[in-house]
Amino acid sequence: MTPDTDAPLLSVRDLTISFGKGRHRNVAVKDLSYDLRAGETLAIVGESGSGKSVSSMALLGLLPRGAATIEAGRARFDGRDLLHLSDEQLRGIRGDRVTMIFQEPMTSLTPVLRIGQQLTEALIEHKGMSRSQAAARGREMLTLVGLDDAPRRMKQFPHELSGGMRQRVMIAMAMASDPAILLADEPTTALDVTVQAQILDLMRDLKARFGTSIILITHDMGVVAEMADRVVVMRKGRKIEEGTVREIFETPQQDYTKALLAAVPRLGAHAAAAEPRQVVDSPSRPGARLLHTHGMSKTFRERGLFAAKAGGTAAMQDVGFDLAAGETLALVGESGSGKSTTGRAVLRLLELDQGVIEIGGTDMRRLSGGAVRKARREMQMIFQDPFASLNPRLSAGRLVAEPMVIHGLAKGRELQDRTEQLFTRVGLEADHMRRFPHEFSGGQRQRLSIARALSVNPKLIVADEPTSALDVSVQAQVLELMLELQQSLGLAYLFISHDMAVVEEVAHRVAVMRRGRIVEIGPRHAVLNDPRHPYTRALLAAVPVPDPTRTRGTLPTLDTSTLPTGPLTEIAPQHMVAS
Amino acid sequence: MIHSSSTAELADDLATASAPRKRSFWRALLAGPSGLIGLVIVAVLIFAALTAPVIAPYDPLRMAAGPRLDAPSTNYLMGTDDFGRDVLSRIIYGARLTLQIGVIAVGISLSCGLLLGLVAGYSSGWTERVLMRLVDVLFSFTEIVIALACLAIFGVGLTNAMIAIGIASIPFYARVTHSVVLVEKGKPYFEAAVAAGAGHLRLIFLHLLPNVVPTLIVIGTLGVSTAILAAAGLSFLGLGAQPPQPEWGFMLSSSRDLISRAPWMMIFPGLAIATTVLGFNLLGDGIREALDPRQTDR
Amino acid sequence: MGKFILQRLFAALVTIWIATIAVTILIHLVPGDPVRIMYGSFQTTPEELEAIRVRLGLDQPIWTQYLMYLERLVQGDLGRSIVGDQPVLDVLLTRFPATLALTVSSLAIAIVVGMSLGFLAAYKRGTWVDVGAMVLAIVGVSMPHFWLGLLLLFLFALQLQWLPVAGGDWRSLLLPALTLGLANAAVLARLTRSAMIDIFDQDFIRTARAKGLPRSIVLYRHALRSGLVPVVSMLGLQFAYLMGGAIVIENVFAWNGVGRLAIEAVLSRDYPLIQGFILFFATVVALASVVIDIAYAFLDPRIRYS
Amino acid sequence: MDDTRRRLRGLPALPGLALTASLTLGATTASAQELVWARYGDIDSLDPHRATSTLSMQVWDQIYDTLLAFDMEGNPGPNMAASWEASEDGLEYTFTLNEGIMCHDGTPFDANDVKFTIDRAFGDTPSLTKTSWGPITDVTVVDPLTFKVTLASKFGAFLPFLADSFSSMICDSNTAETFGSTTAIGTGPFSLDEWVKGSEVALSKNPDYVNYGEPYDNEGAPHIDRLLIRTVPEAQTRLAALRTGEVHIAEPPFDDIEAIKEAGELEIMVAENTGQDVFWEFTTSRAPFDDIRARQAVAYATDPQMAIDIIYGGLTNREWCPVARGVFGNDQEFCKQYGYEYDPEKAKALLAEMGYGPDNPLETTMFVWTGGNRHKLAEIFQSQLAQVGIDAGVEIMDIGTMNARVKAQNEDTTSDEPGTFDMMTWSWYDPDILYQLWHSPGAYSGYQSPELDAMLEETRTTIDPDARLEKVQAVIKYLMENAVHIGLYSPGWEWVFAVRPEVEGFKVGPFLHPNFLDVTVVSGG
Repeated sequence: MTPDTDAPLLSVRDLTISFGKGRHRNVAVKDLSYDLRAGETLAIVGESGSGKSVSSMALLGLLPRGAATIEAGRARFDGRDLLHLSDEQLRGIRGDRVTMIFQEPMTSLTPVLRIGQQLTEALIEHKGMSRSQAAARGREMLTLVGLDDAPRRMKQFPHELSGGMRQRVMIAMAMASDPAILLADEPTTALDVTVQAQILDLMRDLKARFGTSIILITHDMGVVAEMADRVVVMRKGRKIEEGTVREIFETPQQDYTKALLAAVPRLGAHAAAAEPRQVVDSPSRPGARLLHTHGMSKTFRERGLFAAKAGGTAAMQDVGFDLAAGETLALVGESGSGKSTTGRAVLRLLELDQGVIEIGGTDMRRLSGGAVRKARREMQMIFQDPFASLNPRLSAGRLVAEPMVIHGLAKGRELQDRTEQLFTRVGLEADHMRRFPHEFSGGQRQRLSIARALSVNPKLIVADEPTSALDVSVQAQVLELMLELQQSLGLAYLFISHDMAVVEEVAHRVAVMRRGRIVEIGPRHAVLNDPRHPYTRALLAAVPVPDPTRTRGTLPTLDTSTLPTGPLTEIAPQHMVAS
Repeated sequence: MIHSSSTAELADDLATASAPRKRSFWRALLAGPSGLIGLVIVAVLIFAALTAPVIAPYDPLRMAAGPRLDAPSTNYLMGTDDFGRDVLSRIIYGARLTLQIGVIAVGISLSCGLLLGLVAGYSSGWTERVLMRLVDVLFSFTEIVIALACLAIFGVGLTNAMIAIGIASIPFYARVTHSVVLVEKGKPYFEAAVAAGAGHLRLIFLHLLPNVVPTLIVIGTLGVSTAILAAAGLSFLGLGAQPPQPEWGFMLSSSRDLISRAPWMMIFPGLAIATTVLGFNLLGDGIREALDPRQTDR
Repeated sequence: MGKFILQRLFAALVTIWIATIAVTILIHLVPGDPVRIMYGSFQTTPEELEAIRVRLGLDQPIWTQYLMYLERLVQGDLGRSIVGDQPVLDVLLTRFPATLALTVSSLAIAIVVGMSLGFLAAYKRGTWVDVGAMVLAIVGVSMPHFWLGLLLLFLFALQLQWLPVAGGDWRSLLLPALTLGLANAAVLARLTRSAMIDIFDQDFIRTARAKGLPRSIVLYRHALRSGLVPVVSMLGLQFAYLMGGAIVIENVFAWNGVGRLAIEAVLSRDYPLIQGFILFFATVVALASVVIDIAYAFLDPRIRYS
Repeated sequence: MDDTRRRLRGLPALPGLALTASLTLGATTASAQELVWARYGDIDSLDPHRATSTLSMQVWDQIYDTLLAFDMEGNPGPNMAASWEASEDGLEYTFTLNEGIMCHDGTPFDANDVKFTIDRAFGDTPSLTKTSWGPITDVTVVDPLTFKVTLASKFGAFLPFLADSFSSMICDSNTAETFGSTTAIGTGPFSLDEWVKGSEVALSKNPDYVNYGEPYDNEGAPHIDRLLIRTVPEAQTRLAALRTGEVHIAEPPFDDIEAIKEAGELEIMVAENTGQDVFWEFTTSRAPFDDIRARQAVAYATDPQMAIDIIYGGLTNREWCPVARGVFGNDQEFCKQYGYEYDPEKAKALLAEMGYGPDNPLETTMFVWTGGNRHKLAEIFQSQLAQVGIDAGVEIMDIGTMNARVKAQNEDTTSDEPGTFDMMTWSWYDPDILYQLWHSPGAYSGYQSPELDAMLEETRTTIDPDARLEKVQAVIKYLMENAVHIGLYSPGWEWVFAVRPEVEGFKVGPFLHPNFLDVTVVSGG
């Protein structure tokens, strides 16, 4: 099992892949070469469209037939050229010597087949194991990846497992045949940060145990720093830089790599500052209380045939906080924690079961439909997916002008002028007004959303994961814009995010949510530097650190049964924790 | 209600709402074989309907325009029927009825279905549940049974058949509209508009409708073919067109006693229906592909 | 699972319930005096018409009529047909086996032919096999059932004389079942193709391929079983279409089922029979969709185990 | 008697033929003989009081018997009733039944069964043709073989009616709810096995049957064992089934008759003395047909001879009278004097008088009932009417619906819709049909006048044939002159039969009553 120490396990040379034919030919990967040595983890890093996934899929013959063409290249593995094997020969390698795990654990398992069958079929196929031998191995692997009660798991169907558990099953499946190479394509991107940390720990552990080489495809520099031995940086289908992880992080050669690293938010980078990063000369400071909420609760009920059913899931329970003018309160938490629900509730985009929302002293919940619409002039929203949040059938100019039209703020020439001003204000050109959303890039679209939100001079903007759909380099620019607007216009932000590093950069105060409740709330430096709630600590500990020299501590195990979830009590000025 | 000052603005917005894709749409439509063939067939049908008096070689109603049951020949390209009427001329004039059926039936079902689906989808809550439950139930009755019920009420005849088919398809259009509205309503741009303070009318007509319309154009085009088939079926059963209307389904029906004696009376009207329906089906598929770039690679 | 079945059964009951309301209203929508239209035939006096009106309860307010209708319904009494004066339920039940035989055999043909064609087209996506299959399918969808029926009749019964044209044995079932089956196979082929294409694009198929499984296992164990889920969920609707299509096809082939009965009833304005037919049809379709939903649940563990 | 060629087999059977028949019978007794008769539609009911269609009547004929029977010329004679006497005043008839008639369920048929039948026809749900029984007030059973019928007034058509299928004798054991739909007990040559609705009436021979007066050779039970009467709506399908031998007797598609004759594969039989009359009937209660000129215009504008030549090619005849050939009172020459010869110019003139013209066509709707290519006839008439400026829509419906709609049209005097007219058909054995149609209130509530009522009354109460003929012809003249009932052609439906060569002895009695008593199937089929 141990090859020549010097000879690479896998050697890719001059790989060129294109999509489409003739006029529509589009080169996705150009002249890519790299080596993978035994026992090492090679990270292939790049932003979307860099060709990092395509090049790895090509190795196993998994590119969509007909659509993609491997135009040139070699990939030596086990003395054979993977790119020139017949489908049947390749099939013998796939799932046995080279295995894969994918980004989407929710959809990567066949929904109609039991876990056991999916786990064992490759073993039966490649290793010629009997059913019972394969099942024994399957149970062993399930235990190894940290799933309890393996015999029961074997009988379950994918939908009965959570995302993290499914990704563990995928890993068990990939490792069961003791492969030489594991191709991991964004294995943690779809997972919550605490689950991501567990999965990364698991992969490291298994790698050490089995001596497997890993090709890790990711866009997340934190993951790279944590996992990789060597790094290949790709951009627009080409390899632009390669080196050990230390070299890449400490002495990047290419401007692009440098920019990539610079744009990555690092948790702790602003730990010392009392205020968010200052981007204008004389920033406005948080002022009087603008928003007051308390006791907000909301339960989503499943719809029955005619009436709503009893029960349902509580998305928000007894949530309350204040927000001052010119202040940013960050709501952080993992998926399902209720942070988005809270944001929508504040804008009255959904009806609360109970609770109070006061804006400038007016109780939003008591307003009629028309009055609510008027009140919305004070509050605007920015969404996660900038493309989806822009009506594709309206021009950019109309989209930005729409709130002003709705609220009757301007018309005719004046409307035109103010729209133009807004475009320039967010860094777009005025003649972009005639374009339609699909003609803009992701970052530009988010600027459009911001311009639209600004058009009615709101006092509060609810920003729901405003940068998480963007590539890191773009993310930084948008954050910069948001900070600048706050500091010059005195806007208040309710900033919803799962990314602790981003929160650290922009927030005055932080509220941590878990299962519909705020478990800790307080000034940013207090919550992030001195977390009191066990969950906050776990959340912070799980954040990958984009620095290969620093090792993330092992994740504290959360005992969910004893986690305090009661009312908030003040433990330091303005710093409150669930008891 | 929205302020009166913004009504004009809204109309202006509406006008531009569907503008962006126009040029590329036609190119995309004609690029695929479905769209092109479909468009050609439909164009031929419309042409035949408009110019029937000019291009039809004989009066479609005149008996003994030729010999009875004469096989296709250079004089009578599709032969004659048992009254000595020219089958080709009847088919050409039949195109008028066919188009009329398509337009009226789809007009009824599309407008009512759109309204129902929009109201149900936009309102949510009880209104939605009750409406859609009812629509679902009606839908499961199938169109032909609803059409039969309508005809049992109104009595038979081609006009009644058109109306019956129109009514019978309302549940289908309501369902499609409703599901599209739900999808659109779930998209962030809709929530963004709500968050911006848009009123009901603005939300429905500026944000939902333009995004629902493309789907409905596709469904409506495909619906024309369904309506034509259904009307031909009803006429075939004796519930639709009445003599001497040169309706294709009715022509087929009157050919039944003569299929061994004069098979052309059965073959050509059937071919006319099948081709027309195919034309609208292809056109619908073509429009769908043209509107949805995601589908073009299929 | 039990809850799921109960839910479906309840939905079916709602359908049937709405059907009872619909048929009660139906008779009141008929312009003119329904009693005269129904019974005003040769030599009936106004007094006799009045007696019939009272007997049918048509002199009562509509909700009383509805309750009366329901009361008779639970006793299995759907009224008596006007033509021939026979119990509607008897007439429907004697005719139904023929329709059932036709629809079930057509469904079998549609499933075998349609699903294979759709599966093949999806698998060979983009090739001439796909194009050919889909051209066939769209032509099939565009072809009027009754014309296809006439063509088959002309060819097989009249020209080639391979098949009998009258009589009620299984051989005479062949042509109508083939007609109806092929027409619906075209629809099913299109549905299956797009469902399978969706499945082939799914991540889990990539997973299965990445495991190095033989193509047959990927196709049949992973793809087909998953692809069947959406297709089977549409079979309920397909069955309803088949029942509707049977109305026409029965008339082409003189197949003695409820469909032909329905047309006779409409042409002769036999309202009790029309009402009975609509209710019966709705019931059959609703129950069939329950059966198909249960089959669907067995295919999809997400429903089976919840 | 008339100018149609006789196509029915001759009545007196040749000895040789009889021999062949009995030999065949002997040869095939081992295997049961089965005959399949296919028709375009199904019966409505097995209960003779619950339907009026010819399709139903022809089946009742097989299951039930009648007190009297028509001979081949259409004159009533003894049958189940061996003899009868009428009282001087013509108000009381005493009948004597033949002895030993057995019902299919094994009970004897006697006077009580007759009383049961007649009482039933006048009961709570009376016979649909109640009026045609005449003014019967009472039936008295004198002894098992004797009964007396009392009439309120003289009734000329009483005896012929007792030979008609509407007077079919029902055994008094028919008390079950299922009578008419799944059970039917009669005394006729065949007993009911099963009625599969919409598809088949299966009959078995009644071994106890005795033929007392029907004009056929066989005096006992039928030769064939089973008679299957099947519904095959498509003419083409019937023809195909005839060719393959699945069906023995059926109406062929009219357009194929020439070819069938040429090929000689099947025998074409055309029934005579059908009593069938196809005629124009109008909604005279409102415009435009409340004006005699509009009715006459329709009559002048249509050319029945041309239409039937095209559609039926000589299988039927132009009928000038309101009662059909073979029915008392029919006289082509007499009727033609008052008839309307095809004359589109006259029609146009009449329409012009009424103010209609090329720019202002008379709009109306023609009703016609399904089957027998009548809708094609209607299309021809429609086209002829269009040429004089009458814009007539055609509505096709089944006969029951048409009866009801015509009646509703006549009774609806206030509608703004133009009145309709229709191609009405009736088959009757006696001019009494005119009473039933036109004596107020009339079957369709159509044209009525006190004058006509009085004339019709006399046709009923006048018994002496010569005197009655005078009365009947007076009515005919009145109906024709007023353009109320305008004869078109006769016969008109289900009168053409294609018969397979192996079928021997198939006969059609007067008024379209196919009979199977003499039938044998030569080869196994």
